[in-house]
Amino acid sequence: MQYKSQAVAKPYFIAAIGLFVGQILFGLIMGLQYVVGDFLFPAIPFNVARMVHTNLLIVWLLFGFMGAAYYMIPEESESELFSPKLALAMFWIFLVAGALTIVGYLTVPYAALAKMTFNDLWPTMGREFLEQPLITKLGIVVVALAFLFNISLTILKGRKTSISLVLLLGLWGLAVFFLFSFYNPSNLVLDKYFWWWTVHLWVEGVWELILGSLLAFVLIKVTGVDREIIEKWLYMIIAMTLITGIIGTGHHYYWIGTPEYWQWFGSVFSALEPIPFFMMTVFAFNMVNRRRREHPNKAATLWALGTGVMSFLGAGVWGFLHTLAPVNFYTHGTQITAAHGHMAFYGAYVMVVLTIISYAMPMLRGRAANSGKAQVMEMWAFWIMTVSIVFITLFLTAAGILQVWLQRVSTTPLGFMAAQDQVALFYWLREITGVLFLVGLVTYVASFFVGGETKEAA
Amino acid sequence: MNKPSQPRFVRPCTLIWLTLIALTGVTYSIGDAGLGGRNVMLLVLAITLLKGQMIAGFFMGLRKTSLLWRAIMGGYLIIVGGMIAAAYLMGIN
Amino acid sequence: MSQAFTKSMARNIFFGGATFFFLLLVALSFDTMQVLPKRDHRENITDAVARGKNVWEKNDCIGCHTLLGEGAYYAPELGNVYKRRGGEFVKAWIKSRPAEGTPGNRRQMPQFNLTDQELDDMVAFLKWTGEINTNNWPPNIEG
Amino acid sequence: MTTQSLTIDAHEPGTPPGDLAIWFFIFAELLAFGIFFGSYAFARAHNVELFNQSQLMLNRASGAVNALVLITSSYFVVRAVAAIKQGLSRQCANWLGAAIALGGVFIVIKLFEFHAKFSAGISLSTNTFYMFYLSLTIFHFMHVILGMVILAFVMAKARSGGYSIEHHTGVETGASYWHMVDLVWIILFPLVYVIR
Repeated sequence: MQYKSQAVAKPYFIAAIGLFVGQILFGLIMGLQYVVGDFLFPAIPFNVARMVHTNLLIVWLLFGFMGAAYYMIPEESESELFSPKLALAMFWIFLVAGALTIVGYLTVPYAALAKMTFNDLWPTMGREFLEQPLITKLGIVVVALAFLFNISLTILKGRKTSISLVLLLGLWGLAVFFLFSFYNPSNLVLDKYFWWWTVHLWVEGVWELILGSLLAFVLIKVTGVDREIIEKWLYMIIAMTLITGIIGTGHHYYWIGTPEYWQWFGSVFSALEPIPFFMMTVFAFNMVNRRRREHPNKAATLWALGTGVMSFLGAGVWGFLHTLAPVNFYTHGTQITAAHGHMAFYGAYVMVVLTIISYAMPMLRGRAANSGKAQVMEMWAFWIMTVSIVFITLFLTAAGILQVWLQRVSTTPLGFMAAQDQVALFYWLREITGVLFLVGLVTYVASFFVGGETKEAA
Repeated sequence: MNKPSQPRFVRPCTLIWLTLIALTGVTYSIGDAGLGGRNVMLLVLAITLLKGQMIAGFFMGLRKTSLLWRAIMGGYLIIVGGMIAAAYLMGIN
Repeated sequence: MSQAFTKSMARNIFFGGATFFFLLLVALSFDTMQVLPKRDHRENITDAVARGKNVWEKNDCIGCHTLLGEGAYYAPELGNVYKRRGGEFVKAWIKSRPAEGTPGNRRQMPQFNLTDQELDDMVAFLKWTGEINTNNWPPNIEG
Repeated sequence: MTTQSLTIDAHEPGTPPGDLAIWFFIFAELLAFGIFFGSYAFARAHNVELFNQSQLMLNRASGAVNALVLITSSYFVVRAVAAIKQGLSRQCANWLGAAIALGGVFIVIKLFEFHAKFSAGISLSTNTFYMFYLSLTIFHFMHVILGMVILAFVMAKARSGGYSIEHHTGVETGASYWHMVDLVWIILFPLVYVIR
């Protein structure tokens, strides 16, 4: 750790991992409710568990991104953070607001929560991933603005690198496109149309800028490859991301009331969306192969390579599988979508946050890398979690194919619930693999507490 | 120091330009005559690919690059042309 | 020596490409906004439909069901439920969910304690939703 | 001599002219257009009648004139590259100016064509043929504008003496992009306006 103010990243990373554990626990609850329908009913109905599961994911990734920015920006700008105090204050505000929201979901019926938070004055709740009460949404905006203010001023007063510029663009984009979550017209089609401007332009747009810059940062550090080369590839990758991904929004506009031509635009451009992910894989391996130093942190390198491969598989390949309109006609809104969602989020965003944590946490704890023993354990966690997510995805894909066949293609289509009963076996398998994922996650957390001999950070 | 003389690629490019103009005239006349059908389509497509190859090779300067680059561009033209032809023939049946 | 592949060119392509395609998205969205009234039949969005959407949101229905294929995949698609089951069935179903759940390990739907007015609004919303031109999705009535 | 050769914009032998980064962009764009062309062709196969009928409504002459305009403009850009390779900055800028002017002609002709279609009430949602016709031509139209912007930057830099015999990668980069815009129209014109 070269700058004292980088230390504020630490609580962000710890909170991220803590919330990650919560996310997985609720995932397991939902997975079980898929096959044992009355599990925890009526204490935690499925919709509440799902809200907690997805919202925790978003919040912990945001914690991860913010922690990453607080760690990276001082080093990139060669300057202390503009205000470490503000960063710490925002940490507590965000954590408390997030926790209160989750407690609200779990203790009060959602309709009562909506009433308590004056949703009737400005209804924004009850839409997928944007279930947060208005006050939480406003809180997110305030925290994001304070965070951006802090980061932007740090960059302005110091060295301006391409990595920090791309990161900053991604973070500003994140804040700007979140504003569409405040627009909720009573026309469902309009609502859905612009809902995607938050959701799609986040995960297939500006978040990928963040992903790219985090990955580039870690690769520079662990491989010692010339910054000029890495930054040039970073620009090419994110250029391809936005060239394909922006019009790729069209793959969400096939069946929600929007005009037919979106089927063509969406199909053409999202068919190209795997390209930037493929470039990212090639990029990660290429840089590691051309490394000019042997960094002691092997685990971080593994996570970086894993991000390249898994984001290509999850977002690229599994996305392509069902993105063409004629295929999507049958797969839209089935377990195929769930399969893609799980591997894409894990492969792209979970893994990149774990990559930066893996690289930065030892530094924040005053060493260049963890002990060999701790790293071996972390790598075990990597493999257990990654293999689990691959199998979760495969089982959900199988469930999805069967569901599509039984419910939509067959000449004697089954009703939704009847089709679900037929694929229960795959849900059981998914749940078992989910438990395995939790084992991997526990291993991951445990690796932080393994001692052993370490080298002092330079 | 003497100014270098005009690069050697200018003259061939001028010829290519005139050829492209002439070929565009042919394509237009075929359209104007309202001609259609498989053979006409193949002729028009052949002219198009030839023109594409001329632009790629001479204007873009790909003819002086390594096989890889020429193969990418040539492959592109062939695949696009092939798709158009295949789809056209599908439409006849 | 200047390079054959420069960072500044890569950066220009990033900014140029991103701006270009964002403008294309805006242009296409503009056209979509012109066409939508013919497809979503917004003239039929009565107060009841608008209130119904609010009831839909306040109870986080999207947390289990899909609506036009978007949402959770735990419970049936409701974009075409009006056609599949009819308004009366929908109301009766929502009303009759036991607070403590149904016996057996079936998937459970909570009792939301909706008023008659809210039930009517919800049905109005679902009816209107069913009339949106979705390019013939879903493939069949089962959703 | 040796020091001079080191300062020349010599890219590796065998690679295309201009900055390599632009070629990624060029091939990505060609790929997008290629998929669109293929989609057009296969959509037509399912709707031969409609496509043949609607095609007759297009202004073939303006499409052909525009092809000539772009081909000539592309040729001018070739001359611009040739000029800068002789160190003639002014001539280079002039050829680029002529190329941009022809780009402007293309735009004007195209606007007349669009105006005629729009005032006839034709839109993206009229039918599948017009969806493709408008999508492809507007998408290409935007590329012409982008190409003109790029050429304008290059021209301005050339005029102020920013390029030389040794350093003119920028001219070649802009030229390559412009040829791509030309190439796309060379395929688009016969596909949409002529083949039936």
